[in-house]
Amino acid sequence: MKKLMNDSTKIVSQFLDGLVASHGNLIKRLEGTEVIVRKEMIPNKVGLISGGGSGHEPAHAGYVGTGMLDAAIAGEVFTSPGADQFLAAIQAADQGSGVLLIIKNYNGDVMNAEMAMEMAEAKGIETAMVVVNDDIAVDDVENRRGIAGTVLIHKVAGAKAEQLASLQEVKEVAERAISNVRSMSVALQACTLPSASKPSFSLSDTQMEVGIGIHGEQGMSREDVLTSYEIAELLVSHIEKEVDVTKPVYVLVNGMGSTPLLEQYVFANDTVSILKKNNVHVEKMLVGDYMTSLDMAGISLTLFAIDEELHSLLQSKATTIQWTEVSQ
Amino acid sequence: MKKLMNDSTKIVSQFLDGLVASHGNLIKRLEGTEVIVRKEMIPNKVGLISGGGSGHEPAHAGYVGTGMLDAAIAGEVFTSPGADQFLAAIQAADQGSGVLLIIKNYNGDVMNAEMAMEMAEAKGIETAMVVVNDDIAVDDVENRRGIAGTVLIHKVAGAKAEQLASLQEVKEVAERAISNVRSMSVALQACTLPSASKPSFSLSDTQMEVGIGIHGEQGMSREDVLTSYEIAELLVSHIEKEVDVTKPVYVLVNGMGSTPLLEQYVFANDTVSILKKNNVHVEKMLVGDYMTSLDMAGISLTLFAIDEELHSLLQSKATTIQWTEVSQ
Amino acid sequence: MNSHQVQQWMETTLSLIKENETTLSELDQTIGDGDHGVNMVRGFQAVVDEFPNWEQENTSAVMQKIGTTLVSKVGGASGPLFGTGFMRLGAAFKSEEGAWADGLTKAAEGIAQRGKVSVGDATLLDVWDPVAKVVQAKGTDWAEVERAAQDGMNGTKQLETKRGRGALLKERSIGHLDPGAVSSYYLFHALVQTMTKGEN
Amino acid sequence: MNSHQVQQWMETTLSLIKENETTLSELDQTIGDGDHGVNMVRGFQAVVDEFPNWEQENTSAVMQKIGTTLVSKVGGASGPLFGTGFMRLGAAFKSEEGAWADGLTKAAEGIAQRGKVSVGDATLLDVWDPVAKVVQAKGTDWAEVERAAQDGMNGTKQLETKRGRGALLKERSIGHLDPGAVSSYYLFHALVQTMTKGEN
Ligand SMILES: Nc1ncnc2c1ncn2[C@@H]1O[C@H](COP(=O)(O)OP(=O)(O)O)[C@@H](O)[C@H]1O
Ligand SMILES: Nc1ncnc2c1ncn2[C@@H]1O[C@H](COP(=O)(O)OP(=O)(O)O)[C@@H](O)[C@H]1O
Ligand SMILES: [Mg+2]
Ligand SMILES: [Mg+2]
Ligand SMILES: [Mg+2]
Ligand SMILES: [Mg+2]
Repeated sequence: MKKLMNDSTKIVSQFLDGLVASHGNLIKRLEGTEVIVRKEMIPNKVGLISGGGSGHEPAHAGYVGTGMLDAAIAGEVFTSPGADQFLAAIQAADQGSGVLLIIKNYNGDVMNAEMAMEMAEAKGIETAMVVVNDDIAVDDVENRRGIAGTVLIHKVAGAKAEQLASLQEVKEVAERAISNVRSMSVALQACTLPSASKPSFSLSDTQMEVGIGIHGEQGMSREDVLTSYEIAELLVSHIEKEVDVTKPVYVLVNGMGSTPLLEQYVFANDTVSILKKNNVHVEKMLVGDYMTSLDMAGISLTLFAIDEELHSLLQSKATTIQWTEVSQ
Repeated sequence: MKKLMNDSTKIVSQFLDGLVASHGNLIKRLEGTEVIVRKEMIPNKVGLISGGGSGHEPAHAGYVGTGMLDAAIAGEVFTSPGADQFLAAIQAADQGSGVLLIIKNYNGDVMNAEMAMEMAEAKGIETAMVVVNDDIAVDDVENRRGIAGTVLIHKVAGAKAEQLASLQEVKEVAERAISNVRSMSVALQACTLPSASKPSFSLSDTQMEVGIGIHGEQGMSREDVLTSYEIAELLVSHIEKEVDVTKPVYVLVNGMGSTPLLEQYVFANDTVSILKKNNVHVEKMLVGDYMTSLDMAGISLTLFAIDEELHSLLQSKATTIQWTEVSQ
Repeated sequence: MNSHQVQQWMETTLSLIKENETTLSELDQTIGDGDHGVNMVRGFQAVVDEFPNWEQENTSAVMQKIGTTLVSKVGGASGPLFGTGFMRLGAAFKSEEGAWADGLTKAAEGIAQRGKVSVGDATLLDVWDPVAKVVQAKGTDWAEVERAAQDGMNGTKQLETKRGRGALLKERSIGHLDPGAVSSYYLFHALVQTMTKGEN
Repeated sequence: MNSHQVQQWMETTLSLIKENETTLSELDQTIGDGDHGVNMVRGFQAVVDEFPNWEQENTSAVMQKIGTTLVSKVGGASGPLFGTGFMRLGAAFKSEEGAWADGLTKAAEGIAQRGKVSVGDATLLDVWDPVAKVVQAKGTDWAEVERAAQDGMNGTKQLETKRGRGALLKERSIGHLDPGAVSSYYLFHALVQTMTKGEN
């Protein structure tokens, strides 16, 4: 498999250097780590960090900046960073009012984050953690993964922290958001790890994988490929069951890496039609590559039922590499 | 080949509907056409339009908005829109001070645009055209194609028009920009048209196509695949010959569609190192999918030698779907 | 030629192009971007679909409407060129006298101008131009038209493409038929069939 | 066990894991994300590379340093788990008395806690736990340790994965060895080799 790279063991580090070379006004790299830190810190603001394995770009470093994250940790591709990396990020993000970790529900991320929190508490830094588990493809709730919906949690928590809310308040709003956000995905083509010679699994020219995660791991079931409209129907029907769609919703259509925008907006159009037919009030559509899975082809759909506070937090200004203003 | 779509003959139209459903505050679709128009018009501003075949998303509709384009025409995938579509866009973009067409150098685009200009002049609308030909892979200058550098021309001309400059002034600044912008690309994997069952050409697992265009047409030569750093060296060495690199440069690293940001920033990092080694002053790096070629894997590199006015035009605020602020 | 014959001509052209849509696109994939078949079918389908609306029109007007329809619907490089061809033909058919010779000549000139192209550049002009020349020289000798169109088309195989997307391939373009020349051949082949119907 | 033996243990583990890197990753590709081989090599390579810096340290301290190194360098789910295992072992080795039985038992407990996992969930605990139990029951009978580790590893083939990425596959996970159980087997196999060197 061909990749634009030099060495699969250095790809993450060289990515981070390129990111800093391109956006040095916004972010910097914490020396000797794989941690990207916001350049401008705000005294007494709650620090917000997120991260995990790489391969999901622009997540998570693309969301570091005003109104979102203070630091992001980039592990090896699809591998949770070690606890010492989480600790370094916690220390860098601490602005005097404690640090909230926004963690996707993977065993590795949770365990490494927990170890880091224990180390940070020993150093006198107050920490708290929220675990995002928006992927309804997994029916065992405890094992539900965090996928694209995580970005919306970054936004909401980031906006709240920017208002100088307390650690407890930021944590609460993040948890309220988490309980209102649900996602599900479909893959048309698997991704290939930089260190691998073949895709993580193989799909024939007539198959799709439903309920795929963001790590090339297989999904719920393999089925005959459907049209965009039918896939939208399938995903909406599952997600609608778990989100309070009597409230207005934000919709996030997320490309998995190699799905052209041409296709993503066709799917967005189908989704909006179906939701309107079902009398769901769509407050805002977000479309694009927000949380990818290397070069996987496919899409995830996220519905986020909002209340007034969540809405205003979503709308507030953010300046990061990927997320600028929603009000576009 | 699997695509997230419903019908290859309706993909462009459904894409445009999805775009409007998602960004209705910024843009609208001109009824009965494939033209996207900026919602807010400014009396006496020069109108700016661009467009061509689809398959290059976010180009061109993604650049409609404050400080960039007033209208974009979306032809069938990789097919120049008919002259009547160009005419509709000219009429919609006319705000009383004439319309500038920013056209990429393809026979179809140029001929259809010229026919439309003749029709518009007959209706009393003043028009002018600039032709972008930044792709140095073609050594016969007359046949040089317009590729990713076109986006920088949109930005510069858009900012100038926003200052209420005259049609002649906007045209002149666009031409000055065109003469200072040069690009070249490499593909690792060809793209597949929505109506086709196989990729436009096939590359083995050890080959790359150098000097590829943005339409799945083959490039200058096929070569053994190189590392990111070596590809950066190759492209920089060609482009440097044609750009005045004693001036500061804007660098655009453009993903061709299915190249992960992880790889794009590795390449950006290599490019910046090489340019610094060559004592080139890099004013700004832009990295991302600016002008794609469906699901092609690969990259294009653009160098843009700037002067003071061009720099301030590039930096001025723009609000479009894709381009928000450079100052990120 | 009356407008009913024009309709027959267009229908025959459409069915030839539809039958060979894949071939045209594949030829275009070799030297261009692979859409020529789709473009031509879209354009001529639109023309055939529009015919019921043109019942009251004379030959000249119908040809001009074909031209503008092709310009709108084909798009690409071939749209304005085929379109220009038909608009010029339509203008010539305002007078019956020498309409074919005059119209085809003006059409070929128009294509050359619009495309900034010369004979021998391996484009559709290499079919339109010899057809115009033979009608200019020998009148509407349909067997000669057929031969000129066919030879013109086949000739593009030996030529290096100088205009359009194929031009980027330079020598690599030699050995391939030009797609626009092939579709132009179908157009004239359909014309010959229409005009010689029932003759033998 | 002295710190020189610990070093031998780690070197043997590293070479086993390196030899089987692809196998480990392929097992992980079947039920997880395909990085287990790379993760383990990265971690144990770092441990082996660090050894020169630990020359002054006693067995207990070395084991704890192995633990923290694995936590930093392996990452993933396996990093904190192997790391916890070694940190607990290291703590037990502060006293010589019953260090293996005590240390392995605490290690297995630590893994179960950290991973919120039980025996029979088809994870690396299904190797660590039986090894701890057999040493607890019979002391450091290395042949028994080898057998317990091997049986534990092979047992994961019949089990449905309940924790970690494999858990998402449910019944589809049955019939595959758990990658973390396999790498844990290599770890204990290397231990047995180290401790029985020159015995026969
Ligand atoms: N400048 C030109 N002058 C004359 N004919 C041209 C020119 N450019 C392209 N063509 C013709 O158009 C054909 C390609 O048409 P088509 O594939 O429909 O458009 P596009 O090249 O825009 O994809 C070529 O085979 C050639 O015959
Ligand atoms: N919660 C858990 N408890 C115990 N072991 C686990 C748990 N989660 C994963 N594992 C072990 O970790 C192994 C996978 O490790 P690795 O591939 O390195 O990490 P990751 O799953 O993060 O990619 C599994 O095979 C399993 O043995
Ligand atoms: Mg992993
Ligand atoms: Mg085309
Ligand atoms: Mg073509
Ligand atoms: Mg794994």
